[in-house]
Formats: sequence, structure tokens, C-alpha cells
Amino acid sequence: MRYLPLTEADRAAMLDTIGAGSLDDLFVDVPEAARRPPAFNLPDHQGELAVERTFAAFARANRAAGDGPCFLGGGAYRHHVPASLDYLIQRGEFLTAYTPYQPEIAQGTLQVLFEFQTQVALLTGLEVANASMYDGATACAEACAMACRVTRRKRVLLSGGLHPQWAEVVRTFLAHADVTVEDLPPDPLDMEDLIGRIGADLACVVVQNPDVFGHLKDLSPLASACREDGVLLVAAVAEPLSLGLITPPGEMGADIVVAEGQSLAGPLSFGGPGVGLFAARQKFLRNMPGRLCGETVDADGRRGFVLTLSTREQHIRREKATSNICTNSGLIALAFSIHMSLLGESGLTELARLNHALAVETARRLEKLPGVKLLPGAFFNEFALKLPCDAEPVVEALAEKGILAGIPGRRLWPTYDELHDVLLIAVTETTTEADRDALVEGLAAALGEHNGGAGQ
Amino acid sequence: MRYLPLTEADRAAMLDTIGAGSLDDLFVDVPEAARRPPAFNLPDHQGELAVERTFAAFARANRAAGDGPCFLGGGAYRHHVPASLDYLIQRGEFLTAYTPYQPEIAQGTLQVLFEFQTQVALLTGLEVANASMYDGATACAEACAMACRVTRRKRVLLSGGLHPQWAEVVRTFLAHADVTVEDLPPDPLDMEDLIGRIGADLACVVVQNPDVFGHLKDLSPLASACREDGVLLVAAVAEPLSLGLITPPGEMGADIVVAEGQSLAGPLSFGGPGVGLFAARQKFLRNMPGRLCGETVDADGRRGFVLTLSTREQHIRREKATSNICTNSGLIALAFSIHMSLLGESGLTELARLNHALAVETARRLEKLPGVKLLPGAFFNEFALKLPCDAEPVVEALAEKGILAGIPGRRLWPTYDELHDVLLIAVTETTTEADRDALVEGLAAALGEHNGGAGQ
Amino acid sequence: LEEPLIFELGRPGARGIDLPEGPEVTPRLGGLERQRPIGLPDLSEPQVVRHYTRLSQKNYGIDSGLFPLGSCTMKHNPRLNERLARLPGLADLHPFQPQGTVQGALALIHTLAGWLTELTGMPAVAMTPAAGAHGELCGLMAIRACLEARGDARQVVLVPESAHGTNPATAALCGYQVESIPGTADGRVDVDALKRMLGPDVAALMITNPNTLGLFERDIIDISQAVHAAGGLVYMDGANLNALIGRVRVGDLGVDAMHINLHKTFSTPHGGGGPGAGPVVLSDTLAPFAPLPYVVKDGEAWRLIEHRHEADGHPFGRMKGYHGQFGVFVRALAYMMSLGADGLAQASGDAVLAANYLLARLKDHLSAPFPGPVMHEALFDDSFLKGTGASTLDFAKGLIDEGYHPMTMYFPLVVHGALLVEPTETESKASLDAFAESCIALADRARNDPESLKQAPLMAPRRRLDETRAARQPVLRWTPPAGD
Amino acid sequence: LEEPLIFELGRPGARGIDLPEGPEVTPRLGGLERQRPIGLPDLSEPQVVRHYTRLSQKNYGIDSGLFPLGSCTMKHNPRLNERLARLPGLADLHPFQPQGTVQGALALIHTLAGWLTELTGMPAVAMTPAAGAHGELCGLMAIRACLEARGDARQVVLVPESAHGTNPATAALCGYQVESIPGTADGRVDVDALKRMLGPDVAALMITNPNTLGLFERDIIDISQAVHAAGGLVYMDGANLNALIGRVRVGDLGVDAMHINLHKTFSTPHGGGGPGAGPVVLSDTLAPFAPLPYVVKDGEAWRLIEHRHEADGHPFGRMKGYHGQFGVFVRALAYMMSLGADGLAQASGDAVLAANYLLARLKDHLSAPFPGPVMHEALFDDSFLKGTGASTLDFAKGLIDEGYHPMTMYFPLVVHGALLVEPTETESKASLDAFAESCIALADRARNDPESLKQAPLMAPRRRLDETRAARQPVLRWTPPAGD
Repeated sequence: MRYLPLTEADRAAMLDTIGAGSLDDLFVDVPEAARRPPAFNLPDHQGELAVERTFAAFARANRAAGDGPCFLGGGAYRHHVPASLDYLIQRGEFLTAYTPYQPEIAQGTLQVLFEFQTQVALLTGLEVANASMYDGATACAEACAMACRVTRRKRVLLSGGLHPQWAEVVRTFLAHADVTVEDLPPDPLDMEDLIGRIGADLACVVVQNPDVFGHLKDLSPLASACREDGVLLVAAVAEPLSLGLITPPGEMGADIVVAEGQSLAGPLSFGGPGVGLFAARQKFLRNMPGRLCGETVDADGRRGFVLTLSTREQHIRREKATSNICTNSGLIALAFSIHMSLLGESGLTELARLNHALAVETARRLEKLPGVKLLPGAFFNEFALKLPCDAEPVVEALAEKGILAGIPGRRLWPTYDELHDVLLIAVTETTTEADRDALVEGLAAALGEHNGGAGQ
Repeated sequence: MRYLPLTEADRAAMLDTIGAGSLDDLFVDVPEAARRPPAFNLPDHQGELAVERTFAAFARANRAAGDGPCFLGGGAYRHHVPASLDYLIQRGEFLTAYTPYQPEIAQGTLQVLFEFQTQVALLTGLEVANASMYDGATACAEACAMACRVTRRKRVLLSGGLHPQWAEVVRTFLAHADVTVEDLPPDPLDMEDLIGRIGADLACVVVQNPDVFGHLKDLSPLASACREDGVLLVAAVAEPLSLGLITPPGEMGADIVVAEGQSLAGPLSFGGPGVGLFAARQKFLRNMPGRLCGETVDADGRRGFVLTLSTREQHIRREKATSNICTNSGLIALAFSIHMSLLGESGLTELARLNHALAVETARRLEKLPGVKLLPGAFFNEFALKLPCDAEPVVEALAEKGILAGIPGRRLWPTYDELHDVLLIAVTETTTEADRDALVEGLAAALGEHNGGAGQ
Repeated sequence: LEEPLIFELGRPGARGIDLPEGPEVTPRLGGLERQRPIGLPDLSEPQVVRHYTRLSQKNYGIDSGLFPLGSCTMKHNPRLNERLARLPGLADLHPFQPQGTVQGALALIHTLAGWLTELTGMPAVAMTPAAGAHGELCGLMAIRACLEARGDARQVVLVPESAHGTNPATAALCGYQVESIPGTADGRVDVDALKRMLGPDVAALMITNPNTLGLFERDIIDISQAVHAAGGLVYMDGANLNALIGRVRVGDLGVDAMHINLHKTFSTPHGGGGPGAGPVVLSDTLAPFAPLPYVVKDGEAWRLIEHRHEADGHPFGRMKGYHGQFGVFVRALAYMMSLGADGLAQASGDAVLAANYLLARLKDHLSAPFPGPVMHEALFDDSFLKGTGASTLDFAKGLIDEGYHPMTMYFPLVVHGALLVEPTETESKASLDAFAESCIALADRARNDPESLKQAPLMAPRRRLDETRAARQPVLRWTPPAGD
Repeated sequence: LEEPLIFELGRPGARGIDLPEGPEVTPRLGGLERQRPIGLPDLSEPQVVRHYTRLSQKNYGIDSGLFPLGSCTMKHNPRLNERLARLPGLADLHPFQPQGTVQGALALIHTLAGWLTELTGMPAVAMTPAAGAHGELCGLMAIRACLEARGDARQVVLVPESAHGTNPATAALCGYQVESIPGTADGRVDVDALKRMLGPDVAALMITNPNTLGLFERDIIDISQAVHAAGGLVYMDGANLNALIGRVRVGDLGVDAMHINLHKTFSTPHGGGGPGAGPVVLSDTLAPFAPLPYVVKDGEAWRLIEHRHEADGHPFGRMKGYHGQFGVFVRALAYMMSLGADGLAQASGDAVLAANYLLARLKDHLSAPFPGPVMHEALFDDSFLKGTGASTLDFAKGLIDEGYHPMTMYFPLVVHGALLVEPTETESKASLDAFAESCIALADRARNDPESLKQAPLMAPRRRLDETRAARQPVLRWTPPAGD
């Protein structure tokens, strides 16, 4: 058992020092009934090679996104992960460290968090950011709770353009908080009248940008309306790469920005772990959830960093804490931060531009297909098509041919039949020209079969 | 260009400090004719993703050994590489360090080398070992040269059981050293009379154990004969895992042991880089080639390590050096050493026993196939079959079915027709039961077709 | 060596990434193009690698040495798990791939769920919570959903005074009032007091077991029965499960829900703050209320239940996006399969052995408020420092100069100047002995030379940091120097 | 913190690897079973990971900081190359797989060979040498084979006095007598002296260019012509190729052979001592004598020529087992493709720029024996230390406390107390400036407080080590303490 350093001789000597006759003697406080479980129906220990074979079999039973063309987005984006990033986050001093409670020997993690907070603030156009949350969806829920704390109001409005899973997490999180969560129906044509719904009883309104259909919106008019009524504007960002190219929500007037950092931090990993980004205006600082890292000096006057403002947190405030969050997503925040450093101003901008160009070009080709309509609106690297039929069987048919063509509306909105002909398509730099050709041709063929079938 | 930190502004400022007008001015000493090469027929810089795609294409055009059953040995053995090993050797402080010329800030590498030297000495049963050579074959050549220096004799005898490439490297290396290299023909039946060829004009005799056919030999009688005539016995080991189970050459009387460490250090990597192990009796220390790490103390009296006895080496001795070796295989030596530490006494012994058991069981099944003979002799994890036909087309046919069945005699000894029906088969812990079944069944089928064909 | 902030290292025009030219297109950004620069620094790859390498060298991890942070279970993190989590067939899966293309991933989740339920003896598990506190929330939400389904609007959650702050914080998030249960002189929940507090308004008890003092709640079965008899449910905080796994079946203790920190008990790396994963095992009572999504076996295939209308039960909602911390699942399952049933039982046994060994070696030098046997952590108070002038904090910082990460300090709150030591099962005896000797030497130093301890640490990248200043004048981000 | 030897950490019975039971068989070991234990220590995986982590922390690499070791070209080692070298389709290839199953590997070798010949303007390349010195041997063997094929038994190799020790050592290995060519006051080969030494017995000139003083041998074309005219051949030592690659075509200089250290010029990591790879580019004269094996393109397929009877030319033999340092090839080609033709030219330009910049910044504080422009390294002598009592060694050790790896010291031998500084192209200007300032401060300290320099380093894991003791009483391995 390679992870256990004690030998039988060590165990005997230690029991002797303790004055116990056996390991079992140490468990005397455990009721006898629970202490001797029957044999588990589980295998005994195995070597690396055996475990690797098991996991290789799990892996083989999947089709990796990179095994062929992949145009899936919907809040999880496949971008290239630099090799140096993946090396650096595996360094034991980062990987195997705890939350930096002992700042003297955790300056590495702490300086990274300070840099991360700065990068998130810069990217979102807001003043302060925390040291990360679990993911974008939970960050969004925390933002709504925070808005209620700040405004002392009890109503939250969610745009229909918000990722339906994020909306569901918000609803769940606030279910017992004496807060009314009003979520608008999904609206691919951008007809929802958010401004008209702003009122003085509202704690916040949550808008995703780009929204779940990929559409970009100018949040400024909404922000003005919110400001007038003392409503906080929460902007949700599922693809932070977009912020390399578009005006950040903070500049458009958002008070809180939450985002999912996965797309710029690491592999898709089947949707988790991600990293929640959370930024806000300075004045809301003491109402923010999550860990915060701050600059200070040490006994010799040298610059250093510590976790700070912990009086907001559960280990001090207990039931009065701003959140119950404890473990967050430090390592993925590190990955995000390293990627920001590698990209820099110029790289982030260019990568965003490349994504946009490839998406625009692909959309241009797809919207020419007979029966296919591109839903109108500005977009970044993801867009929505309206097909002449239910998108799900089309997606399944293309998957059979090795093409992950996009997300069918049914997957996101099973109860909205009118959206079942929607196909969401994300195009990133990881798609090749051949991939894009395959998508266009594959979709044309699949729809041709459909049309052919319909014509019979 | 992500590897180049200087910006255009930096370059201009630096040229200014230098007092040069342009980069070109710094190349003024280079003849004009050579200074302005025509445009290269090579692509310009590319991002990680593009380079990865190119290499993925190279990789796809290969069949990885682990993609199916693999029974190839012949001096390169496929063993499991522990994940912790591969992590540790990638740590920048090891990976990106130079040869430890500045011991104060290279104690990591130096202590590793000291531990490596000890492990090699223990494993080979000899007193001292150096800090590694390029690979087993070059170590073998250096051993012959060393034997000539020690004995001041000019004749070297190579057993026919020595890997033919190792023999060729020895011949090449000594081609201009005024040394006669006598290499005996390959001898699968172990009939060669090495003892009868020992004589007082011989510097050394080189014997591989297990030999290239996989056969194990008791070197003791040969060692006695050598000792009588002042001949050094050089033992070559291509599969050091065997030393976990069998009496080491040092204990059987070898004076120098050279080995290829790849099998316990890392992936096959198409045969390179490996790591040459080199051990000898203490009394030959000052005639050894290669780097040596020794224990000493620092100015505060603390134990520390340095490269030592460098007066043997080329940077001091120049044309009188024991070898011209400079760069060796430090990182692979580190990998070897980590694996030794993970395995330990018990793990190395058990891994060796497992390999042997699987090889014996597989041999037992294969020798029952009609027309197949197991060449007689003791063996560790590799053995030689005699087929009823040329082995090469059989191997090619099995490769078509996804089975890397072994090495056909023709590949090693193209000019020895009588060995073309030999098939060398290595069985390690990385083969599964299904792999071994596939080999037995595949070989039976292939030979059945052959027999069937012969019967027509 | 000092390492500047990344923002202080940048040079406009440097590049850390090379990108191809994209096609020329007419933008479709709707006029929302960024008008101002972001403000990120440009750096080359060598600078970035060196920056983070140097920062990492200012950190201490379990790879660096003993990390006895009580209640945190800082055990060895096998690299095999990192390797497996990076297999393209596991890492490179999109959460919205058609289910037919991710059968291996669904099977993996289902397999891990099977290990968790089998080891705990609980019938069901909610896999998606992202961390321990998130798991607590999931468990309490299931409890609340269950009670509400019964039409039972209970308002109170009982929490022992020794509990982690997450317990009351979670209960509050779930809309409950928190009442604190007093402890006994022997460090357990006061069962009589607890029973007196039970009543028709008590929704649940949240009880940490082993508790935060490192002691097993001997009366847990009795307690569970009493809570159930009063119509409430029992949430067990599984933060300290490492003492029990493979040896004690939680299902036999009568609890209804317990979260499992995969990043503690099952060794997925803490990464300087996460990510973790906090699956919650559930009793039959609570199982129907488990949140979405979850995986079911459907004949030979695995199926992901993502939407309410597909569910058999009454899922109370959704904890996070997608399907849980899949990358963490891979690591945890690899760890569990490596140790196996026999190894997990040995591991918890060794963890408990190591804690009791340290207690035995240190109890005459430090002061232990409770006698052993303890479970997987050894608790000390600061009475051994009384009159020395040195504090718990000084003692802990002194350990840094000895080459160790300090233990947890000043927690649990119910013990004065607490020092909570959790060595875990992955330390050798030599390592435990060396640590004990350092602690003994420090205790001597506290008596003989307390002033020197107050200066500690001297050998770390920083001396003590001014936390008051950080909180009073918060500087939470870099800003460009004036004039830039 | 001190780290014991691995042998001092072991505990009998600990395990770092778990293995399945094998089948029960009757051994076929011929009675050669080991009779005595090996003597290796048993350890668990956590102990092993921590041991090597801690050892690594006592090392300095290019990832740690500037590593200006002259003549060693310590440049940034991209992690992309490590990633690619670990692709199973490249790492997990057996050298004896049927050639049809390794077409990608053969194509890769052929592609790399194409880059090397195109960049150097040389017609052929021998890929298999394992390192620079091995490449030298390969080149000289090809020369010797060529001359012998002409029936020309020349006996002498000329080597400039400033050459690396590997040059004369290699010539001796090849059976040649070595004659040393004097240098000129401006740091180049004395061409007149060289021409006087040429004659019917001179087989070859081995010339390092740029030479070890960091200077380009201006007369190289003239020199090559003279050697050729005298019937000899020219071997150029490519250790310093980083100054030229992509900017200066070696093929235009008239040389016949040159090795290329892939681990210097093309950034494959040095790994604390290797592995490297030293392919040798060859002129048309020498190409037919290239050693086995090599790759040829055969229609659409690639073919490995492993045996003499398959070869078109007259291969002089074989340098090592199998097909060269394939894993190093992968890394080098990835590096070359990443930088591309434009990037490689920029890289050599930046390397030369950085060296000249340091020379310009330091020449008034240290002492430079030759004026610039230099190529990719800046050479200083110890005249600036004259009268201070501090030596080149003290100065270099002082740099360690400043956070740097020292430069090469006391080499080349032709300069008194030489300090050879090679910054490479992968340092930022800020990094070069900081290094220059440290050097200037140290030079001041040498004048004002030389005694303090003699104590350096004080901040490294060790102070100066007793090398004399190590050599006089060599202890080259651990031995168990008496009584064990």
C-alpha cells in the first residue's frame, strides 16, 4: 500500500508508546454496532498500472471533444491550454498547499490571489474582485444574495438570456432566503423588456452577456434604469474571453460581475471544476462573499499579502456570515491567472478577435444553408441557428458521424417546445478549417435528409 | 514570438547603450557572404496549438507500443513508469539545471547523483559507479577502452551473445585506438567457448547477461579464468530489472558492469535517450570514464556533494582524458534513481519476479505450438523461439493484426541466415492476460497459415 | 529573493502566446467593441514561467513536509490521480456532449457514487456539491425539502458549540434559526441538554463526528434516535471522515445526510484553496429529494437525469452548473481504487494511530484538555504556555522555523488557545518523531526564551504580517503607479 | 532544512509500488537466483515524493533565474516540448517495431534533419550522436573514414589553444595527435601560424566558431580554404551555434562537419547533466561516410537504414544503440517549429544583442580583454580584481548570494581568471539590467570589502564545499553504518 508509510513494526512501536494493545482499542468510543462493518463489496488495493487500465477503459468509452470537430459552448468553451500553465499548476508547492492561512509560508498562493483579483477587476471593469468562487453559477447566486443584503430588498429578476442552469442554481440557493426570484422565459429574439420591469422593490436584475444564445447587448440603458431605482445590475459572463474584445460590464454600468473562468483556465473536464469570478464596486466590498487577499507589510516592512476582511466569513461570523463558502477554487484561479499572464493585453485581445472572426465566418456559411436561419443579433464566438426541424436528432445524427455540432435547444429548455429547433454553435480557435468544413457539410447533409424525408 | 522577451523598444535601447546602429552591426565580423542567407525554405513561427497539431499528426502515423499487445525487447523494455517519477523529473529545478558545476546551488542534482551511484553499485554488485553515460552501448565501448587502459593490452573479445548494436558501437569506438576487437558470431545455443579464448594478451572479454537471446549465464567460471590471466571481465546488462532476481555480475566476478538503464527509467522513446550505467571495482576508480560525484563537507562542516576526480576529464586533461564525455544523461539517471527509490528492495524483487513468472508462463504456452521450439537455456523476461519459417513475415503479419509479436532474427542479424527463424519475445508486467492470449493465438494462426501454405 | 507583481514585470509588446491570423471578417459585435485597454501586462513565456516558479518557491505544501493542520486532512496527493485526470478521454469532455458520447464519464460518476454509498452504508448520494460547505447546504436543503413535503415547517437547527462556522452559516442560508448545544467536560455534546432542546420546531441536528475536538461522539446512535423520535433529521458533518472510512459505517449511526470532502478524505489536492467536491450521502428518507443532475443506470447504458420532468423523485433544485466536480471525481476514485477496501481501512486506522501517537508523545510537554484515545487529531490547549509570555500563535509560528506548517490554532473555540494537530496516515514514524521533538523543543523554548518565539518565523520568505493594517486599509488589487 | 540520503530514510517493509501477484511458475533462472539482498531501502510513495521535492529545492535552474553560464547556452526550456515528447504516439514507441508502424517517428527524424540542413546550408546530417562531444567524435570519424578511403593516412589534428577540452580529447580518441594553434592578441586563431602548421600530415582542423572567447573567427573562409588546399578537412565545433542560427549559414564558411547541440541551440533541457543530442551536419565530401542508422524517404514512405548492406555510402560505423536521441529530437523540432525561420533568426540576434549589452554595461566596472562586438557571450578577465584580494571564484560565488547562477569561470584558459557570460536571448532587459547591477555592486564590494566576498555564498543551501577533500579521500557512494 504505497501511500501508507507506516510499517507493521512502526505500528507496533507506536501502539506501545500509546499504551494500546491494538488499533481497535483506539476506536473504543465508536459503538460496537458501527465499528465492524461487514466486508465491503469493493476491490482491495491495486497498483498504478491496474488503476490506469481501469481509467483508460472509462476514457475509451467516451469520445473526447478533441477527437473530432467540436462546436459545443453553452457556458463551457474549449480553448487551448498552454503547456507551461499545466506544468506550473502541478508544482507541488501550489498543488498540495492548503488555503493560505499561514501567510509567512504561503506568499506564493497569496501573491497569485492578489494578482488574480487584480486581473478579474481589470477584465470586468470593476474595482474589486474576490479570490474565486466554486463556479459561475454559484457566483451568480451569491451575487443575488449579496444584492439583497446591500439593498435590503427581497426581489430578484433574472433575464431569460441567463443560462438556465445558472437560473436554476440561483432559485435553489435563494429558495429559503425569503426572496422572490422572478425568472423570465428564454428569449432568443431579445424582446424581453427588462427596463420596463425595473422597480424600487427590486434588489437586482441579472443579465448574461453574451447571453445564452450568444448575443451581445449594450447594458448601459438598463444600468441607467437600475441606478435610478437603486437596483443593482448583476452581469453574468459565461465566456470571459469575450471581455478581450467587448466593453466590459463594469464600464457599461454593472454593479456586480460574475463569470465562469473555465474557458480561460483549463480543460472542459465535463463541466467541473470551474472557477467563479466575482467582482463588484468598491463600496460593496464588505458585503462580498468569499475569500479576499490584501496587501500589507511584514515585521521588517516588506510588502506581503494576507487573507483579509475575514470578519465577513463563517469561521468568525458563523450564522451571520456573508456566505458559507470556505473551500473555493484556488488552483483553477491560479490557472486562470497564469493564462492571463501568458496572454497579456495583446494576446487576450488577439485571441478574442480570432474567435470572433472564426465564428463570424462560420455563421456566414451556415446561414446560407437552405432552411437555416441565424437568429439576429450581435455575437462573440457563439451564435444560435434556427433549423427547419428539431435540432436534437440532427445533433445526434452528426455525433454519429463524429461531429459535435452544437447544443440543441431541447437540452437547455426541455419545456420550451418553441426553442427545440434552436442549435447553439460555438466556434473557438481550437476548431480547424477542416472541422468547420465538416460542420457545414454535415449540417447541410443532415438537413438535406430531413428535407428529403419531409418531401416524401 | 513567445520565447523572446525583448521588445522592439528594448532592442533599440540596448543598441543605443552598445553604441551600435543595428543588430547587423554586431555581426560585422562575419563574412558578408555567409551573413545574409537566402530565405529559408522553412515556415515562420507558430503558436502552441499549431505545433501540437503537427506533432499529433506525427504521433498518429505511429502505432504506440501500448496501443495493443507488445512483446518487443532486444535491449529496450517496456515497463510501467510511475506517475510520481514523471512529475518529479519535470520539476524545473531538476529539468532546467545544468551539470552541477556550482555545488552550493546544485546539491539537489548532486545528492541525486550520489544516491544514483550507490544504487548502481548495489544493483551491479560492484564497489563504485559513475554518474551515468549516454546509453548502454556507449558505456560498453567506454568499458572496453578502460580495460585497455587498465591492462595496457590491445585486444578485446566480444561474446556473440552481446547485442549486435552494442558490439558495433564498441568496434566503431575503438576503430582508431590501436585495439583489436574480436567479436564472436551470435550463438543461440550457448556453444561459444569464451574460457578457451582467454589469454594473457586480452584486455577484456565482454559478456551480456541475460544475453541478447534472453539467456542467463553463470559468469563465475569465466571470471576465474579471466582472473588467472589478468583479463578484465566486462558484463553488459540490457535489462537491469533482471538484477532484482539474479546474482549480480559483480558477485559473479565481473570487474566492470555496464548497463542500459532505460527499462527502469522511462518510456521506450523509440530507443533514446537512455542512460548508461557504469560500475567497476574500486581499484579501477581513477581509470573510469564519466562524471563522479563525491561526498565532502562545506565551510560549516555540513555534509555536501561535489563533482570530483575531474582530473580524469577532458576539461582538465584534454587529449589525455579518460573519455571525451561531457554531457551525459543526468535527467534519465534521476528518473532511474527515483524508480529505484519507489521500488525499493521489495518492489524491485517483486517486479522482477512478476516479469519472470509471466515470461515463463508465456514461454510454456508458446513452446507447445506445433513447429515452435524454445531455445534451451535459463532466462529472465525474454526468450527466443525457433519458428518453422522466417520470423520476419510472421512478425509483419501479426503487426497487421495489431500484435507486436517480438523481434525477428533478421532485424538483429541480417547476415546470419541461420538465425532468421529466431523470434525474440519479451514479456513484462505491462502485458495483460488478453495480450498474452492474443500472442499465443495470433502466432498459432500465423504459423497455421504458413504450415497450411507449405502443405499445399 | 523578492518577486515583483506580474504587473510590474510587463513590457508592452512582449508576447507569451503566438496566434495565427484569423480570417478577415466584418465584425458582428454590435458596436460593443472595447474602447479602452484592459490594462493587462504583456510578458513572454520565460518571464511567466519564472514568475510562477519563484512564487511557488514561497509556498509550503504537503510535498514540502508535514502539514498537521487540524480538521484539514492534509494527506499525500498521489500524482497518479493528476495523470488520470489529464487523460484526454476524461479531461476533454464537454458537459453538453450527447450522452451516448460520454458513457465512460457517466459510468465513472456512477462507480464513484457506488464506492461512497458502499463505504458509508448509506443508500444514496448527491454528487454535485462543490465543497464541504456546499455539501452541508445540499444536505440541509434536502432536509428542508423533505420536511416541507411532510408539511412540517420546522424552524430550528441545533448545532454543537464546538462546530465549524460553516454549520451555522449553512443553516442560516437555508433559512433556519441556529441554536447552540452545550458540550460536556469530556468534550462531547451534552446529550441531556440536546434532548431537552428537541421539540416540534427542531428541523435538524448538525453534528460533526468525530467532532472538532477530535473525539468520537459516543452517543451518536442514541442522539440520532432521539432526534428522529422528535420528528427531526440528523445531518452529520463529514469533515473528519478520515478517521472512520472503511472502519465505521455512517449508515449504522442513524444519520440522514453527511457530506464527504473528496479533497480531504480522498486526497484530491487542496490546491491552495480548492477546488474540492462535497458529495452528500443520504438516507432513504432524504434520497428522493436529491438535487439535479444525477446518473442512473438504464439497462446497459448510463443516463444523466438533468431535468425535473425526467426525475423519479422530487429534486429540490440544482447546486451548480453541469454535473459536479468531475475532475475531482476522477482523482478521488483513482485514490480509492488504489487503496481499495483494505487500504482505506488501514489508512483510517493509521490516521488515528498517528494522532494518538503524537498525543502520547506530547501530552507531558504540551497540555491536552481531553485524554485519549482521540480519533484522527490531537487537541492541545495553551495551559502549558501559561506564565511564559508566549502564546499559541508564537508557538505555531515557531514551528515554521523548524520546517513545519503549523497546526490549526485557536480552533475549536471552546478550548482556550487551542492547537489542533492532524498528522494523517501519510506521515512516516520518523516524520512524526521529528515533529514531536520539534514541538517539545519549542515548548522548552517557550519556557526558557519566550522572546525568541515572539520573533518567529525568521527563516520564512516573510516575517509576521500586519493583518490589522490589511483589514483597516484594504488594498485588494494592484493599481498602476500615479503617472503611468 | 537538511535532507537525509534516501538510504537513511528507508524502513524495511514500506512500499512505494503495489504489484499484482504473478502466476505460480517453476523458475527457469538456471540456479542464478540472487543469494543476498540488494541493499536498497524500502520507502512509501509520500516519502519518495517529498525527498525529491526537497532535493529539487536545493537546485537552481533556468526556471529559477538568469543562468549566464558561458558556452552552455542556458535558455528557456518550453514546456510545450515536454508535453509533446510525452504523447503516447511518440514516447511509447519501441525501437524495433516494424517500420510500417513507426512512419510518424521516421518522418519526424527526417523533418528535423531537413531543418538542420536547411538552416546550416549543409547537405547532410548524421543524427545519432548523443551529445556535443559525441558529435565531435562522429565528425572526426567521418573525416578519418574519408581520408582513409582516399588512402591518406594523416596523423595530426590542429586545435586552437582556446578550444574546449573535448576537442583534443576527441581527436585523441580518434587516434590523432593534437597540435595546438596559438591565438592572436585580438582573440582569434593566428592564421599565419595555422597556415605554417598545415601540411601533408594534417588531417583536420577543429575550430570553434564563434570561438570560446565569444568572438567570430573572421578569417574562417580563408582558413577553410587553406586547410582544404593542404588536403585536410575542417571540423567546426558548433557549441556556440546559438549566435549564428538563422543568420549565418555554416555551409557558406567552407567547413566539412559541425555538431549541433540540440540541448543548447534548440533548447532541449540540460536536466542537470543531459541527455543531449549532437547531430553532425556534413559536407558532400563527408556525407557518404555518415554512421548508421539513418532515415531515407522512399517514395511515400520513410525507411530506416540500419545495416551496412542497405546503405548507399560507406558508413564508418555506429555511434550508439538504436536510432539516436529521439526524445530529444521531438523537443528540438517543437522548439524550431515554434520559433520558425523568422524566430530563430531573431533569437540569435537577441542572444548576440544581450551579450553585447552586458559587455557595454559592464566593461567599465569589470575588465574585458577584447573589445566588442562579441557574439553571444561576453568575456571578462580578472584584472579588475587585481589588488583587491578577491578572486574570480569569489566574484562568482558572490553572484550566488545575489540570486544568480555564476558565469563560467577560469575558462577559456587563455584569459587570466576568465569570467565568461552568456545571457542568451530568453532574458528580458529588466533581467539583464538587474544582473548588470549586481555585477557592478559586486565589483565595488571586491574593492571595498573583499573579505565578505570570500565568505560567499552565505544564502545558498551550502557554503563553499571542500573539493580537495572530496578528491583526496573519494567517497563516491553511501555505505551502511557499521553494525547494520
